[in-house]
Amino acid sequence: MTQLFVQSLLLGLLQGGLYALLAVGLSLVFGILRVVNFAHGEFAMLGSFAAVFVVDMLGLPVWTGLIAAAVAGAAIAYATNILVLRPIYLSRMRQKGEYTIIATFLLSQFLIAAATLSFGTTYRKLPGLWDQNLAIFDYIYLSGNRIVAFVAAIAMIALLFFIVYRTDIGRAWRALTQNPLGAAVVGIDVNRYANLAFLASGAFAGLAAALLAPLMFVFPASGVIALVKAFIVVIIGGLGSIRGTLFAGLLLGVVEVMCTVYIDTGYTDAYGFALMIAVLLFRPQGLFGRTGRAV
Amino acid sequence: MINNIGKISRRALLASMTAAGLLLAGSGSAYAAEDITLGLVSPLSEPGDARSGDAIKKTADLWVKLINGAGGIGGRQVKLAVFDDQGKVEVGASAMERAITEANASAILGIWSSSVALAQMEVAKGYNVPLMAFYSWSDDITAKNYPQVFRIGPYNSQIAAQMVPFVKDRGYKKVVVLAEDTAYGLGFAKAFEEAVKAAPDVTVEVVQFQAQTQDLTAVMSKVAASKPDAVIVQTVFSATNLSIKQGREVGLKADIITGWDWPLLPDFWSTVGEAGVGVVYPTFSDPSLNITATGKTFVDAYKAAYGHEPAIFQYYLWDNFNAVKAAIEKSGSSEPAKLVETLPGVTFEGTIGPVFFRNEAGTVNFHQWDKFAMFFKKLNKVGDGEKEAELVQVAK
Amino acid sequence: MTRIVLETQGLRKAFGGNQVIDGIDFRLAAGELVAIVGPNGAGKTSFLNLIAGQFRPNAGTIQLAGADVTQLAPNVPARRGLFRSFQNGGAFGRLSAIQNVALAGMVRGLGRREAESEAGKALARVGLSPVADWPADHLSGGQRKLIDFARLLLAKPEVALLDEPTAGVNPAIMEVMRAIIAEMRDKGVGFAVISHDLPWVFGLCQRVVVLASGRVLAAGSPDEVSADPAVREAYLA
Amino acid sequence: MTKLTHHLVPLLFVAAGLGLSLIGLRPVVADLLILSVYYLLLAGSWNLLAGFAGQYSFAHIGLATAGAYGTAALVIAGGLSGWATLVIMPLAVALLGGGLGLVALRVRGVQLPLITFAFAGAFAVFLAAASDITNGSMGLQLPKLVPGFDRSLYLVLGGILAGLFFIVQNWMIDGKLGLLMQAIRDNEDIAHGMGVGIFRVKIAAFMITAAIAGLAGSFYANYVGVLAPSMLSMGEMGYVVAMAVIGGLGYRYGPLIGVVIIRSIEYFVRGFGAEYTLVIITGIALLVVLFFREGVIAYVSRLMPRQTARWRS
Repeated sequence: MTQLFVQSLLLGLLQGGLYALLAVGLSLVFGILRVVNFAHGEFAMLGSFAAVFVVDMLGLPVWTGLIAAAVAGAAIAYATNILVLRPIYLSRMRQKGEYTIIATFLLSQFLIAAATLSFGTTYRKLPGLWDQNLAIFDYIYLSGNRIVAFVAAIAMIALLFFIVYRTDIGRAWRALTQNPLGAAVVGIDVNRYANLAFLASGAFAGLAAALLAPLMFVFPASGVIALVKAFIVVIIGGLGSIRGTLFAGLLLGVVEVMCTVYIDTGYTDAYGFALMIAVLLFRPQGLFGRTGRAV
Repeated sequence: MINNIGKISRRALLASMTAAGLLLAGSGSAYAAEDITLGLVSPLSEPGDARSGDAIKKTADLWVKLINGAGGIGGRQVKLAVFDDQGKVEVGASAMERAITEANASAILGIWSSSVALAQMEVAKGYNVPLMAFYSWSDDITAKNYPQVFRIGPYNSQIAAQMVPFVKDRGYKKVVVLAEDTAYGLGFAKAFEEAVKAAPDVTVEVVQFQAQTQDLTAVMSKVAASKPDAVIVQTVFSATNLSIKQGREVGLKADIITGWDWPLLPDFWSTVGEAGVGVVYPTFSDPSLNITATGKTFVDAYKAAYGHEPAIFQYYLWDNFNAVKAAIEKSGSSEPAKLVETLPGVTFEGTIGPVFFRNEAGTVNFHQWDKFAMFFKKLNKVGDGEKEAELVQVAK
Repeated sequence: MTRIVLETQGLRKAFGGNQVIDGIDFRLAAGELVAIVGPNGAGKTSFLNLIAGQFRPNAGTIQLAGADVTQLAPNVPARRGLFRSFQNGGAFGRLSAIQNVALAGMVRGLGRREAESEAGKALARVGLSPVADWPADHLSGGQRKLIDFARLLLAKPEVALLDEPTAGVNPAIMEVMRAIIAEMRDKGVGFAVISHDLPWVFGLCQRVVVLASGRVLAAGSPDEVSADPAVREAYLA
Repeated sequence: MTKLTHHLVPLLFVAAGLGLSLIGLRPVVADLLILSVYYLLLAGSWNLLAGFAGQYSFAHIGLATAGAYGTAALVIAGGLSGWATLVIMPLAVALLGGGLGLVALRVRGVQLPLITFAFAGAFAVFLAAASDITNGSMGLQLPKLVPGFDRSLYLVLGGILAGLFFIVQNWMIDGKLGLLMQAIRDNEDIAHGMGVGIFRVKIAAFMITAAIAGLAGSFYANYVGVLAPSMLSMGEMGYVVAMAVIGGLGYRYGPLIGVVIIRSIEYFVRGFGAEYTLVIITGIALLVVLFFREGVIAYVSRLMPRQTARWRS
């Protein structure tokens, strides 16, 4: 049975890498704007549809699909920020945080309904870069696409780390995350960096969805699943912490697979929720979140 | 807001009065030429199985077109009142009631999911209107012996019983039933566990999973690790494809016996690819089936209208419609109560043979047509369709 | 010696490594008004927050009307006779002025009807009757500060902590405030008032406490404190 | 609006229920109105919780679903009459809501929507997967209060429940609790500092609104007679949120306006198919959120400026 254990652990880690990629954008945006974006999953869903369009309909190579997904995700995220969120967080209303949740929640419902209307409910499939099942030493079984997706996810998160810790954009982001008022005082243009954060957030979500597509399917309601996973990850990891997001993504992947295999196969999604509730009750700021009030 | 409430009720009042007026006018003026209305309550949108709903609607539209083209039933034109049940039990029940009370449907057809059908049966009973099932497999649908409920199509315990000899003949000792957590998945799993008691040397394990899942790798890893001889997959198309693809991905070596005609859907090969080779699927359809003249008319018209062949469940649906037609012709009335009385005794030429209902009260074979054969077919290479698939066993 | 209504001993509070309040001993007698002054960042507001229970002290004790209220949630000292106003006014934006004021009576145990009728009188006293039904969001900054004073009338506290009551208000309103403070002091309410408006607050108080870097830099009568070179240095620095 | 009008509204609903039951509506219209009562109870109580107490919980539909399944359990396994469940379930769900309130006290701001979202999600998975208990998507059938398809009693009951809701709402908003809740909504710290017992107020708000949600769920179960996990979905929660927001969050009659608007739209566009209905409703809700941020009521009342203050709470 060690084979099953090792296999599950590995599957969980690989899956977790993608969860982390789905979630980093959400975490980034929250850190900078204190906005919990319920439409994040739809950035991913529309990104994967863009990939299907480019690869399936236009017949371009698979890697262009990844780019298309990232671009589409980024564009939609940008539009969401400008059209839906900015009017709210620039307004003088109370409980902006809660209100942006309602706005993005309704936006998400709208995008799902609109996508269902325009694309139909058909499940679509995207070819992967490495469409092959591997049997490593006849012990570990994996698809090549899963490895590609994981490697790409880790590379993208590494890139984000580089941006956050080594570039001016990243320094501004960090300043905004730690002290929004102070950052504004020293002349950091919140709008500009919020836009950049949304662009990055959408691009990561779209890319993650396009990497997941060869393993799963593309369909209008797929964003809901992506959103739920991303939420669980950012809450466990701590809203606004990229390091925490990576760790929590891997943790969620492993917990889901392990509990599914060793406890009950019928409750896969419930394990993530249970983990999230436990973390929120015992450490409301998340495993890597800073103490003190986040909002 | 007080005014608004007033408006609503006034509007409702007006609407109901107008409706009543129209009905009176309709019944008074031209009774002989009055149209026959049939209610079609099907899953036309998510979360229902909208794909199958679409196929149902196409079949129904075609039938109505052909019948009306040939002069209707007894000179009366037929029209459909279409309602969406969204795959939800409560929506299905209220849609059916609307079909009866608003559209005055003579009979209700097109139901798909067993759970919706079970809720609709109460409505059928309450209003005494025939409810025609065709591909809803729950035993309870006919086992409850409601006089208004009829089924031309298979049911779980019979399917499961026919599956057992196949499992025995293939020499499977350890079988995993992978069932989604719905009426479709768990209903079959239960029936199979029951039926397999007839073969004591076969062990069965039921592995349940969330129907809306997008990732079955963990579940399939567990299944693979228990090293079964065969996995019977009982779920709808998306999870069917996932379980095959992801099962092979995690090293599942067992034979996969998958749900009904899902492998014939156009997206099967494009989604599962190589992993689909060797999959066995049971079906009620085979080129060897003796298609009657009625059946040929249906298939030809369907191909002409939609450019592809109908699936087997659409044959049964066609027979459902013809059963209602036969009952109207026999009783000379489209009154629902009359049809309830007449339907048990109708016989007519169905698409794949003569149709008549078994009427054994107290059993599942009540208002039930059961003359179907089950074929087990194997897909031997990528792209195999119904014609290429190898027939490995027939259960009658 | 008059009754002591508020006393802190060795009060300390740090945020991270930042010692905001660094051992403050403070006493307030019934009917007394103490001005708390000091440069920005001296810890004045933090000090009030500690007394009111909004922050939990790391060390030290707080006695309110003879009972220990250290480490208690803010609603407890409030119910035991502590009133606190906020720098930006403590109005609830979507509630009307009268509701805002009535709350102060309700936490004292009045029913809503009774509290609202008392609130109406208090609003008349501060001159806000015409806007009694306006949501607080629609009021000016000065009017919102007057709401605090109307609440003060309803709350009937033992101790009132006022945080910058006069910042940005016109002289007429300042006069209303002064009158209310005088009236309440006559009834034995002890006041601790943070203000940057030194002439105004020095005109009211007997005693001044100067805070700097979380410590008491100087204390005494207005004249003594004004003459203290250490105070001059702190303000100039 | 004067207090008297507020007290007349419940009577109006009871009278409307009685009147409509005598008229004999078509089943489809009766269905529309009766289920609108279900949504009114939900959107209304959510408005009390989110709009008045500032606690944005996403578990409200979950509580209603718990009330519905609890009703089924009491009727099927406990052999109780449906009428008894209409009394028992609100109390039982109030306890559940109190538990949620305890959670709410642990977290603040945007974490509350998230954790309640997680609770509802976990409950939804349970309902579908634990099919031995809940019968999963097979649906759980229970006898209705009135056998058959006569809706007149439900119209009366619906009118009474809607009236009851407005009585409870008047009692809350015009009473002490309502003011304390709104103070917490507007500024929790200041309210706390003024002596408001945050703990008690939040728990009370959660329990009372949960009781109303439980009542809604019990009413739903007793009326529809069949329950399925699809009752608890994020789409349904979105529907309730949309009703409250469109009408005007934090306004006494906001949810009522929202329910009337959305249910009317739904009634008139239903022929287009469920996807169109959803696109239209969520689209309108989104537009309201973006352009009439405080909902239809605030927009209309702004057109009549003299009334402004009166309309608020």
